[in-house]
Amino acid sequence: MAGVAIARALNMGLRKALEADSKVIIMGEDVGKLGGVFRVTDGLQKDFGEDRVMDTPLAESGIIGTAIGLAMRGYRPVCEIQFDGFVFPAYDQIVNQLAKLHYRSQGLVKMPVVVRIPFGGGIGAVEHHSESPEALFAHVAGLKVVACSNAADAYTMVQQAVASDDPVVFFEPKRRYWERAEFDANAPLADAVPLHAARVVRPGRDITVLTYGPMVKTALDAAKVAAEEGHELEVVDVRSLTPIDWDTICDSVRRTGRCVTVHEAQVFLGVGAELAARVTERCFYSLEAPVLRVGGYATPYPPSRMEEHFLPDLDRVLEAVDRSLAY
Amino acid sequence: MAGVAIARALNMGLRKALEADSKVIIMGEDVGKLGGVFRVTDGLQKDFGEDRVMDTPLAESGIIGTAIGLAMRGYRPVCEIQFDGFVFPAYDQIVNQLAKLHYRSQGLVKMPVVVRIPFGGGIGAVEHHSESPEALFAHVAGLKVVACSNAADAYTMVQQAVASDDPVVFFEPKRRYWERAEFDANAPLADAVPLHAARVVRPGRDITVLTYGPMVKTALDAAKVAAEEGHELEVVDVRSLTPIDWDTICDSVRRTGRCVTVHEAQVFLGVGAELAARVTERCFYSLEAPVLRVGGYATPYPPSRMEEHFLPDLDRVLEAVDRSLAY
Amino acid sequence: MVAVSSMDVATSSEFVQLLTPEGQRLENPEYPLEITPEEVRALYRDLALVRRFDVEATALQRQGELGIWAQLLGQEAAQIGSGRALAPGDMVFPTYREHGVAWCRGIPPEKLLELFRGVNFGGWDPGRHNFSLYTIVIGAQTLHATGYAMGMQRDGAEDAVIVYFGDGASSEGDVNEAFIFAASYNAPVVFFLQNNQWAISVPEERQSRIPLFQRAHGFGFPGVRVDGNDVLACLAVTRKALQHAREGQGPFLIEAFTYRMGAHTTSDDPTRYRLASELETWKLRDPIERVKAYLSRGGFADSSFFDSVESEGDELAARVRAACLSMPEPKPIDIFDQPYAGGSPLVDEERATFEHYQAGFAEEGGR
Amino acid sequence: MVAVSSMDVATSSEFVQLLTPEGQRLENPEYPLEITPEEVRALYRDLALVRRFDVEATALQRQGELGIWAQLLGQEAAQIGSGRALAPGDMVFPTYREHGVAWCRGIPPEKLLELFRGVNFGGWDPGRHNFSLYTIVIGAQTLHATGYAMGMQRDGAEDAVIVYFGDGASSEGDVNEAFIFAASYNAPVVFFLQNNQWAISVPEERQSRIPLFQRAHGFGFPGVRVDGNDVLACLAVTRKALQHAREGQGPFLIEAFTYRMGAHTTSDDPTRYRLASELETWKLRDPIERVKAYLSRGGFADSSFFDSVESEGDELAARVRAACLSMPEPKPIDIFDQPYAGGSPLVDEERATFEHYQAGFAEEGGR
Ligand SMILES: Cc1ncc(C[n+]2csc(CCOP(=O)(O)OP(=O)(O)O)c2C)c(N)n1
Ligand SMILES: Cc1ncc(C[n+]2csc(CCOP(=O)(O)OP(=O)(O)O)c2C)c(N)n1
Ligand SMILES: [Mg+2]
Ligand SMILES: [Mg+2]
Repeated sequence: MAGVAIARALNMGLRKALEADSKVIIMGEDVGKLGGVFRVTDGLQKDFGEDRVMDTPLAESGIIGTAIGLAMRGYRPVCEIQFDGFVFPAYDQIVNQLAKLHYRSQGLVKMPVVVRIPFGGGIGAVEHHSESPEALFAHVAGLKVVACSNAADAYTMVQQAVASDDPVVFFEPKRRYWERAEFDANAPLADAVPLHAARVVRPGRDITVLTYGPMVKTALDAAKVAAEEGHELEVVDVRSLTPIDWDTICDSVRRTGRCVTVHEAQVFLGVGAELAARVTERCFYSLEAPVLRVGGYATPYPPSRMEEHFLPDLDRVLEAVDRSLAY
Repeated sequence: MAGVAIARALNMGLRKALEADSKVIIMGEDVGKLGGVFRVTDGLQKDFGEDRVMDTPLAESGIIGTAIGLAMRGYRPVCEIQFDGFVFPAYDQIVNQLAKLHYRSQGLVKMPVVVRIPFGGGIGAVEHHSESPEALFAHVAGLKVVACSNAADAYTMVQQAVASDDPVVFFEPKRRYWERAEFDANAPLADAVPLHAARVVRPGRDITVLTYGPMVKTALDAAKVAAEEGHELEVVDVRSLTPIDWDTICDSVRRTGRCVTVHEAQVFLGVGAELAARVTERCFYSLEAPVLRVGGYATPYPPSRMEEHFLPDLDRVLEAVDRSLAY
Repeated sequence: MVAVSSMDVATSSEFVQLLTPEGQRLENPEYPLEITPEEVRALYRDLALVRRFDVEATALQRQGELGIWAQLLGQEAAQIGSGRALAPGDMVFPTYREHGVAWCRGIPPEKLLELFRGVNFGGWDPGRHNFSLYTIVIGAQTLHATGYAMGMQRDGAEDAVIVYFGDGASSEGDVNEAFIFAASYNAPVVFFLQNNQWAISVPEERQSRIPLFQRAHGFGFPGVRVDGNDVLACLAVTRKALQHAREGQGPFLIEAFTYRMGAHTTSDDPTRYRLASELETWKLRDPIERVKAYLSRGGFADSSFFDSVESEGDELAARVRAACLSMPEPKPIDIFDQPYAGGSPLVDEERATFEHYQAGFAEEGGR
Repeated sequence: MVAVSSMDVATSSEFVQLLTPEGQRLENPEYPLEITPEEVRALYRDLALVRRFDVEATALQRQGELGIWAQLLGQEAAQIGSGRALAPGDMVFPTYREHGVAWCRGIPPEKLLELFRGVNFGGWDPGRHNFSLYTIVIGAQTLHATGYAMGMQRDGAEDAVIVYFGDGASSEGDVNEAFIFAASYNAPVVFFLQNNQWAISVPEERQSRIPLFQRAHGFGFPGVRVDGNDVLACLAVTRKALQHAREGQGPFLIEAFTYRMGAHTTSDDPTRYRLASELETWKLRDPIERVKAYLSRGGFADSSFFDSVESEGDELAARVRAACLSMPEPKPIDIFDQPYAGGSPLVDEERATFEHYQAGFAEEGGR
């Protein structure tokens, strides 16, 4: 199939999920006629009806809370949170209820709920529209947290998330929504890489770059430039933030002996902290340098005219790579 | 002054704060006549009136949201969240509003709000009453996050938090509320250790144990046992989780060459991840072993009859110490 | 002209009552109730047994067998009346205090102790009993109930949902969002507010300056106040509300006006915040006494009936106590049991480490 | 008998109107308004200028000078009417669309563009103008407003708070909690709900099945619907509500029934979800035309007045445009400006690293 944008790939994946199981329901603000502010659910209400693609009242806790009830009744809700910054009114329902119900009921109550969140900055938006809150979910036991970085993954991962009997917080790289890639939409889902596997997206021998979501492209761009300078970066798309595929990651770091993590979220207690801590623990004798972390600064996300300096870019990645190589 | 329990020391500190500034207001569920479920605000409403010690409707978002408004009007609200697990309905107001208003207003709007949260387990409580959610706040830029571990600190730190012009999430070690210590209640606040300083609570040459809140006592107990076995643990009470006093911490680790972090919260992306990542970065050439982390498992907090196995105890700390020393 | 405040209604202290505190039967044309003496005796038995159970659980807590207990004392009529109005297919979402409703759903009372003893988070299968797990985070379950009702609607089921919450809970955003979703989707859900007048130490007036049943009117569905200490009224009103929901008329709010005669939980000390005299007043409105009076006065039951219920209660208490004392302790390794349906490599790894650690520890015999 | 649903009121579509779409003046004994022609001309000027400003800002966005713009088109009367009812000491909590209210608070319109251009999060001093920063997280500001009003109450101030929010916002838990706190503490706050009938693509009916002003009744305070396209009615009703609050009677909900004539924001495409004919209907109820008609018909203003307002608008637009184009760009280092009042060593360190990095980068001239 010709190049498909990520937003469109998600749309196709959701359509497949709706077709595959009549219990799948899409719900959220403006997901119906409008098709979502990013058009990810475009056309789905028209084809599947208002009962299956449901505009909700403007209340995020209500969305997740009723999705939990629907899941208890046997449905598989896929909730859209309009922007990263607007998930917090639902945080209690996600953390205290959605994440815990399976455990609390000793496995009797399944929670096959997907919470889709477009995340990250770089689109020149006003405040609360550019946040990267993934660490605030990844720390919560009972949730699964994933981030897609390209159209092929978007298409399969969203279907895998809907098929999961566990709650999945599904981060979509907002600023890459319109980036295109080719993939085979007819490849059987069962053949796809598992949802929780990391993937080496560019092999290299000198240093491992761990990243996910919108920064995968940035890391790949950096790898190209580095290659010109003679440094081979191995870029790993972590993909799943809870659980993390340590085997793939540590295998890479043991080979390269160096590691840099990259995400948009604030470095302080970001996912990079866990990556750095555990990689160091597991690969201690292989590391030539400490794991270095690239990410947002310890301030709130700034006004958009400054965001390009807040967000890691190719140069910040390369700067960290250079520092690591200098050890 | 004779031995004072932590809960009582907090009460004394709050009383001092109420006396010192008529703009200080205490608000929360059951903080009035009842004096809070842990009696931390005992007697304060009687002495300062219902306008300054205010029982609120049962709504955490409402508590923090109105506290923000009161702060805008020049008040200094101290909000009590009854138990750790019940802070999440207020998470949006804390993360999106309280944390950001100073930055958003370029410093024009101050947010001197304290959010007091009894945290941690070990008291045989039912679910949601034993959580350690500190990492979920520490990652949020714009907040300051602290945890006290003993009565003397409780007394001064709560006053320092109230005096801070920044929002402070103040974690209190619930299961240590009744542990007593002596301190001089008349020592000038200005002479106290700064709120954001870590403190070496037991010096030792062999390994640094970084901990805070209820685990400080556990670490000290472990240090005693280790000493009998010939290992000198240096126990550092991290005290401030955002910002972290890296100087004190790294100074210790550079001396000992080894480090273990201990907290009740789940290890995965807990505060220990940040401690481990940054300590490794800053002390790379001093470390004889990777920073090892002791904490809760990657499950929701279990039913109370299992909690003693979930929570780090003396033996789990020592086991990690032994592992570290074995490198 | 514009519509103005409904303050006039606000001062009404009336409620639906079908049985006075003195045991006199009243008729209410809106809430007709035909009930046989046998059925009233059955209700009496329910009331007396759940109270006896509650007393026993409280004692077990005092003796250190439970970590905490949330007593239902005083709220038996609200729970039995509403619980007995339910059809088998109806789904219940309780708080942490609905032991009487659990009883009506056929959950063995000893199962309720497991949560409070700390061996699990709820010892029953919600699907089997159509009775969800207890929810401790105030108000959260009202949204689950609404979502579940939306699911029933999609299934074309002729069932309804009932969700319990307190006067304090009515202030939580979630409860109000539940009203909004339920009204918006016309979901078949009955909101059953037990106004026991206290949220721990905070009196009802802090939550609302008008009677709480009126909250519903602002969201566009009916709200009714019922005498929460009158089992017949609670039965009749809940039946009608469920019927309303089943018939596709959407949500309904019932405020059962009652009183928490005990402490909030066994950890609470109500003498710090309320007068003993308040309790004395409410003792005169005891939910069980009035049924006894009705049965006795009408000659529908004699002392042998009451005696037999009492001894049945004592047997129940003994059984519950025995079950509590012999309750199996969870194994430490159970910590790792089922955080995820699909498993998690990190949990597996930690489980293995834990097993290894425990084994080593057992060998060493501890330090 | 029990109180029942206030459904009867629910079907009322009446509202307070003092000026018809045709420009005819109506009297309402509950909301008397004495107003001089001069004052009406001043209101006309306000309305016309904020619309002109809004058009210019929209154009600036189209030309790439703003990242996004939230138009107020159609809501001028609701904002100017309520904004002009305020006393200097009153405090305002806006959403992101209250450009008309900002105008009434003396905030230079070009300042409003800074947020939307992305140079800061609000270019004015909330304390100086008694006008809080725009709040984008729906509903959050209603609690701030309530808390602020509680503070005024403690200060013994004779001021009040007004807080703006939308029909969509009415579904958020926070807004309902704000109602609860405000009622519970009897806080002097006016809740001003601009019901523009759409929350992006979601129609008002998804949020409530009865008119939104009735929401207040369930919380125990008055709620009134006003013609939101009638500046006089908005003025009179807001005055009365503020008076009510000032006099210690507590909160008041005003639902200004209006229509979002533009897109939700410049990023939105309303043709996807609503019919053009709806807009046509509402054009006939334009909030400015009716004032013009009233002034013209009554002989209170002639074409030279209207012309002068128009040219004043053009001047305003030119000034705003010039200000926008010459707006200083923030410096990258400003990222680190003021996350904390008391500073933070981590931020200081990162700032230093950043400066160093930038300097090195400048030297290298980038890669
Ligand atoms: C979100 C949340 N906040 C606070 C608490 C602590 N808490 C437990 S019960 C209770 C009072 C509940 O009052 P009400 O809703 O009237 O129910 P009742 O206990 O009277 O039956 C409180 C504040 C909680 N469980 N959840
Ligand atoms: C908590 C939250 N959820 C979602 C959004 C995204 N959003 C921005 S405006 C809007 C619709 C608001 O509708 P309404 O309250 O009626 O105000 P209007 O824009 O019509 O003035 C939505 C959903 C948000 N800003 N905040
Ligand atoms: Mg109560
Ligand atoms: Mg609207």
